[in-house]
Amino acid sequence: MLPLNATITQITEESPMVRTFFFDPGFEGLEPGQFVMVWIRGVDEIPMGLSRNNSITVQKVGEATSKLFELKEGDSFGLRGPFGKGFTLPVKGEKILVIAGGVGAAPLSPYAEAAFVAGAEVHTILGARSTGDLLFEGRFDALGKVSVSTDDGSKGVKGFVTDILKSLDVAAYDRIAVCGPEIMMSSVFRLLEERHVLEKAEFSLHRYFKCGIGVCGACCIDQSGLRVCKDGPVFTGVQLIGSELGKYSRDASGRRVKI
Amino acid sequence: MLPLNATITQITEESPMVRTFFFDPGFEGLEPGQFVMVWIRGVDEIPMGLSRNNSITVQKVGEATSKLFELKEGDSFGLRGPFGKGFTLPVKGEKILVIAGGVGAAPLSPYAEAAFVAGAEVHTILGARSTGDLLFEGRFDALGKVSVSTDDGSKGVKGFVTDILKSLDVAAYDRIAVCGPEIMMSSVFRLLEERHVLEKAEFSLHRYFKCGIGVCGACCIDQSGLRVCKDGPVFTGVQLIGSELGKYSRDASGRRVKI
Amino acid sequence: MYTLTGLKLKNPTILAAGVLGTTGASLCRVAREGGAGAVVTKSIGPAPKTGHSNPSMVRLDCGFLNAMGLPNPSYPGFLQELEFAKNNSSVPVIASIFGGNPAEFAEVAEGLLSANPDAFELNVSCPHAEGYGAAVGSNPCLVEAVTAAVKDVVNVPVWVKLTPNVADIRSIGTAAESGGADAVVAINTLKGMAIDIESGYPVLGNRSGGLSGKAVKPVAVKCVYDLYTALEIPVIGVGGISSWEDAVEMIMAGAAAVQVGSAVYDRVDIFSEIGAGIEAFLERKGYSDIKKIIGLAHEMV
Amino acid sequence: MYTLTGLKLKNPTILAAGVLGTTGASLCRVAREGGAGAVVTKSIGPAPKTGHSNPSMVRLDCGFLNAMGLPNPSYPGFLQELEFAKNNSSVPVIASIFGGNPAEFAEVAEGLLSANPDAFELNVSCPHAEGYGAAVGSNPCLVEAVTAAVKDVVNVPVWVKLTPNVADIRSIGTAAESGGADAVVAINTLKGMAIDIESGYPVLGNRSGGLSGKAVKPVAVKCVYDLYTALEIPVIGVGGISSWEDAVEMIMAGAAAVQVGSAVYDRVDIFSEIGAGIEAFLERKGYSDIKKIIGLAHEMV
Ligand SMILES: Cc1cc2nc3c(=O)[nH]c(=O)nc-3n(C[C@H](O)[C@H](O)[C@H](O)COP(=O)(O)OP(=O)(O)OC[C@H]3O[C@@H](n4cnc5c(N)ncnc54)[C@H](O)[C@@H]3O)c2cc1C
Ligand SMILES: Cc1cc2nc3c(=O)[nH]c(=O)nc-3n(C[C@H](O)[C@H](O)[C@H](O)COP(=O)(O)OP(=O)(O)OC[C@H]3O[C@@H](n4cnc5c(N)ncnc54)[C@H](O)[C@@H]3O)c2cc1C
Ligand SMILES: Cc1cc2nc3c(=O)[nH]c(=O)nc-3n(C[C@H](O)[C@H](O)[C@H](O)COP(=O)(O)O)c2cc1C
Ligand SMILES: Cc1cc2nc3c(=O)[nH]c(=O)nc-3n(C[C@H](O)[C@H](O)[C@H](O)COP(=O)(O)O)c2cc1C
Ligand code: FES
Ligand code: FES
Repeated sequence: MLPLNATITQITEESPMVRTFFFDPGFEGLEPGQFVMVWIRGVDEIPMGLSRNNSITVQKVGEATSKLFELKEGDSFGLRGPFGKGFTLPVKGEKILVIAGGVGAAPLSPYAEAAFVAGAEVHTILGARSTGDLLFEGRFDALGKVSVSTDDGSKGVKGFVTDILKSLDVAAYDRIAVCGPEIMMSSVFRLLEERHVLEKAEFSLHRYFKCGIGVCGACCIDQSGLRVCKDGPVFTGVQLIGSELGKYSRDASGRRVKI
Repeated sequence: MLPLNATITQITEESPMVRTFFFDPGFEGLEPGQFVMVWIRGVDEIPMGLSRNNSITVQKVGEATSKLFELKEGDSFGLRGPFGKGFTLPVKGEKILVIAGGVGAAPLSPYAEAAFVAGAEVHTILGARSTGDLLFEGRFDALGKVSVSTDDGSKGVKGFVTDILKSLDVAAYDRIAVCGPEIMMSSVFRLLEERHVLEKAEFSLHRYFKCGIGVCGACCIDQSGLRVCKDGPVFTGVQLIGSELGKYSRDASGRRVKI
Repeated sequence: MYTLTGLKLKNPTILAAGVLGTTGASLCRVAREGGAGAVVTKSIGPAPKTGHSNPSMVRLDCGFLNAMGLPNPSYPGFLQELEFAKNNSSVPVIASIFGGNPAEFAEVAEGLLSANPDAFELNVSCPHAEGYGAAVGSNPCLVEAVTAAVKDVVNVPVWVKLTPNVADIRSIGTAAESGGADAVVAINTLKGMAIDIESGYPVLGNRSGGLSGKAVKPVAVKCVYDLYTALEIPVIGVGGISSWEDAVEMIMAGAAAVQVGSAVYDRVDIFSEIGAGIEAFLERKGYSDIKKIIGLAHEMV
Repeated sequence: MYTLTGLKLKNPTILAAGVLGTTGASLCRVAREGGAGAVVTKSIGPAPKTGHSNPSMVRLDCGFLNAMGLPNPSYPGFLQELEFAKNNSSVPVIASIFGGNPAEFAEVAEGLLSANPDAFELNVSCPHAEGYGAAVGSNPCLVEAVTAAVKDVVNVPVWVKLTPNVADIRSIGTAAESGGADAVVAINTLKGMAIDIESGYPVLGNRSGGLSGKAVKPVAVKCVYDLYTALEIPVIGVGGISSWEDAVEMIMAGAAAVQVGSAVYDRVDIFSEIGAGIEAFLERKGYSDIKKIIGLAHEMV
């Protein structure tokens, strides 16, 4: 489908470099973890996880995100989606561990909320560079226990989410959902692999997207050839065994780039 | 839609020049009076009224109908439809008059049957050149009274259907459905016009069809510009007041040809 | 009121050639009931033609395929239809004509002049009539000559209808403009074909034909967009328009008006619907005039 | 087993160029899970290209519009992907290549030879890459020269992929044949465009692009039909195939095999499905061999 016109209804500054854009119309029947293609007209179209059924939460990193940051309430952008496969929802009584690093908290927040509504017990590990960068701490707090790590130690454990994870009994959780910078995700992956719990873990990957709908092949990962945009972005740990995760990704030309 | 493949399951010789071709698959939810486009591959595609939800009844007149007559059970033709607007069904207790001339009986027979099933009282005037040409007399007989006319007097009234019609009290009928050669239909039309009952009469017209789906305009009638293939083939008497009926039609090139 | 090559249209939607245009009465109906701002006749030629054998038009999953084969009663035979249309419709009536060479085009145009068509549309683009249509329309020199020949004998606007079955439609549009065309119309149908797999027979009586309807809209939008950059004269957009959104898209690509053909399949009053939709869109977006959006896409960079 | 220009295919369905063909692993997946009889890589050129900015592909009501802009890591960058595909897939792997002139084509082909592609497919047909693709492919002389240049440096079959954006595709097909092509592939995408009416912006980052999917099938069938009459070498049909019925239609038009692109949107294993459907059709109709239906429509008169 062609991009729909989405009007910005509200902009929330989450941290100096991260803003949430609420838009109208929102989506119905969202699978938490799904993404949209956000078209900043005249500039670029980029993938963004949905942080709610009517919001995206964006870190300013380059041209398109900077242009997005120039938009005001009442402005609009184009929106295609939601696309891809989200996280698997727990059932009542299950215990889940949510591991979010940086803007990785964006797609995980609606997931944690949906899990809570489904009657699961939610424990979140939330990591960021510094206190001010912790994303959606309040939203996660409202759902259950939150363990915080910051690189600079300004809040919670000084270090990485893995430093918290190491000390947990991962066997106690029914599901583990992970999203964050790739370095972080691959550390988590290795740790969960060592503990033999990959089959209950899910990871949301980022790759360069062109079509976003599973046709062009730009986002395929090795060795499976799975498409991040359509077969993912959420993959089970088992799907990622022996994969390129943490090793390399491909740029817009298809060239391999070391992580 | 593209023509579907219809297999001839049975061929019935109705008279030397008229045969009924039963085909499979038949149609569901047919409106009696609707037509199909019958594609005799490699030859031509021609309109035919449906004489049942799985049969057409064809008079051999030219190239395509002759080729059709060469086909045997097990052979197949292409079929698009059903198309167009059929006759209006009566409701329980209504009295209807069916006026059928020649192969005009083909689309009228399922109509009379449906009317009968709906609980209407059916009176049929069936005309043909000669006894042997009377089409579906048995089907109409099973539904109610049948008045027969033949040009040569070999059965029933010697003369035309109008000779029977003249003697009837048309005011006694709730609906009148007419199909037959255009000369006959226009005589009936004039008679019903004189008796001021055109608003309860319906006529099924024949014109040269190309697309059969209301786009090309080949079948439009004067002065209304109505399309016989889509707005018809069944029109109310009122729709035909002041029309070209009985005066002229247009050939494949769009040239007017006197009736 | 909306002006196009001097013609006054009540809205920028026009019935496309060859669709419900065989009879004067039908053209009037499309104007009256359908709400079209103007109507174009079936393409008329120098001699009567019955056209290709049936099937001559089928509906596909996406769009329609047709090979009518330019059936027409010739210009003498069509005069009475054109007169009827002129006398009984309150909108401009454009005569679509075709021929195999400049002289034939001029002959047909002159032959129809007595019925006072409001404009002529030259069909140099039908993809399925040997020696006519696209056979003429893919040759820039011939297009220029045909256009000039008709311009020579008539005093009303001349539109030239282009085929998309060329490597670069701009060169053909430019040829029409050089020949004196008052507008170009793009596009006629795309060469296409369907085969009945049960029998192996091509479905159309003519074996192949022209694709129209939804399937061709992106191709038409691109052609209009390209022509808009290359020409000074107005471009009339046609191909796959079946909603006001489609019409607005075509206008933003550069169309000064739109024609609608296949979509009469859905409803004859599609013209009113599109006209009203465009009006409502302009109002909602605060555009004072349709001119504000003609070619708008070219400015958005 | 099915033989096409000497290549052995387990079924006559082939992954089309530029679709799921960026990585070796992805090509292997389409062969393994998807059931394709052969796979064609993304088109590879002489230098790395990131392609056009996004949106680079959108789905339409009918079909898809894309302007990827030939993104590719260049032939040195692609070697490891091609090697992976060759080593890990059990089906023929065809390298699609492009360049701006014969020398560049030859350079890219030679540069990939060490990975032993089973054939080369020359992309002289991409409609949205300036100086490449259709810019080459609408010029018969250039097509012949490009084909000959690649034939000179490789010993494997060379297929030439044609654009439908020409007045007569047969002349380009003939040029490819004269240049020594072992097969032609028809069609690449049709020039097309979509505009976002809310903003007036063309939707694609490149403004315009190429139409594929259901919308183009009738155009592709017609091109294949025409090429079959004009050429001695096999024609490989591509464009809008998303079911076994579509594939049979294309084969009856004259295709010796089919490629499938956009329809992977629906499911990656569309190839198995089409392959099985063709088999079942041949069986039901009592055709001993697929060869019996290749070009069948030409015989039905
Ligand atoms: C499934 C998915 C979900 C994402 N969710 C979020 C989110 O919720 N919040 C958030 O802030 N970011 C998210 N991202 C990352 C976001 O897409 C990039 O930050 C954004 O594209 C940067 O665009 P830019 O023009 O500002 O940067 P540029 O200057 O163009 O590039 C900076 C980097 O951004 C990435 N990038 C650029 N274009 C694309 C593209 N088309 N596809 C993928 N990556 C690209 C590349 O890694 C590139 O090196 C997500 C990415 C993916 C794949
Ligand atoms: C709505 C409708 C329903 C019909 N129902 C029946 C029916 O139930 N039984 C029946 O026997 N006949 C029916 N006809 C008439 C039938 O279509 C013609 O007899 C048939 O087309 C003759 O084809 P031909 O090739 O044998 O004759 P040709 O030699 O081609 O022509 C003989 C005459 O048949 C008519 N005809 C030919 N082609 C067409 C066409 N494409 N569209 C309309 N008329 C054409 C013309 O009047 C022509 O002069 C119907 C016609 C219409 C319009
Ligand atoms: C049944 C039919 C007949 C047509 N006949 C003509 C014609 O006579 N002259 C002409 O210039 N175009 C003719 N066309 C082309 C249309 O005018 C129009 O250019 C094309 O169908 C694309 O528009 P659409 O998608 O709205 O139908 C015909 C199209 C159809 C579908
Ligand atoms: C996303 C996308 C990328 C494409 N890239 C290429 C390419 O690199 N080289 C090429 O020759 N064709 C390319 N094509 C064209 C396809 O190979 C194919 O010819 C066309 O899409 C029609 O087939 P389809 O309708 O099955 O998709 C691409 C098509 C799509 C949709
Ligand atoms: S971005 Fe095109 S397949 Fe994923
Ligand atoms: S036959 Fe084409 S409109 Fe009726």
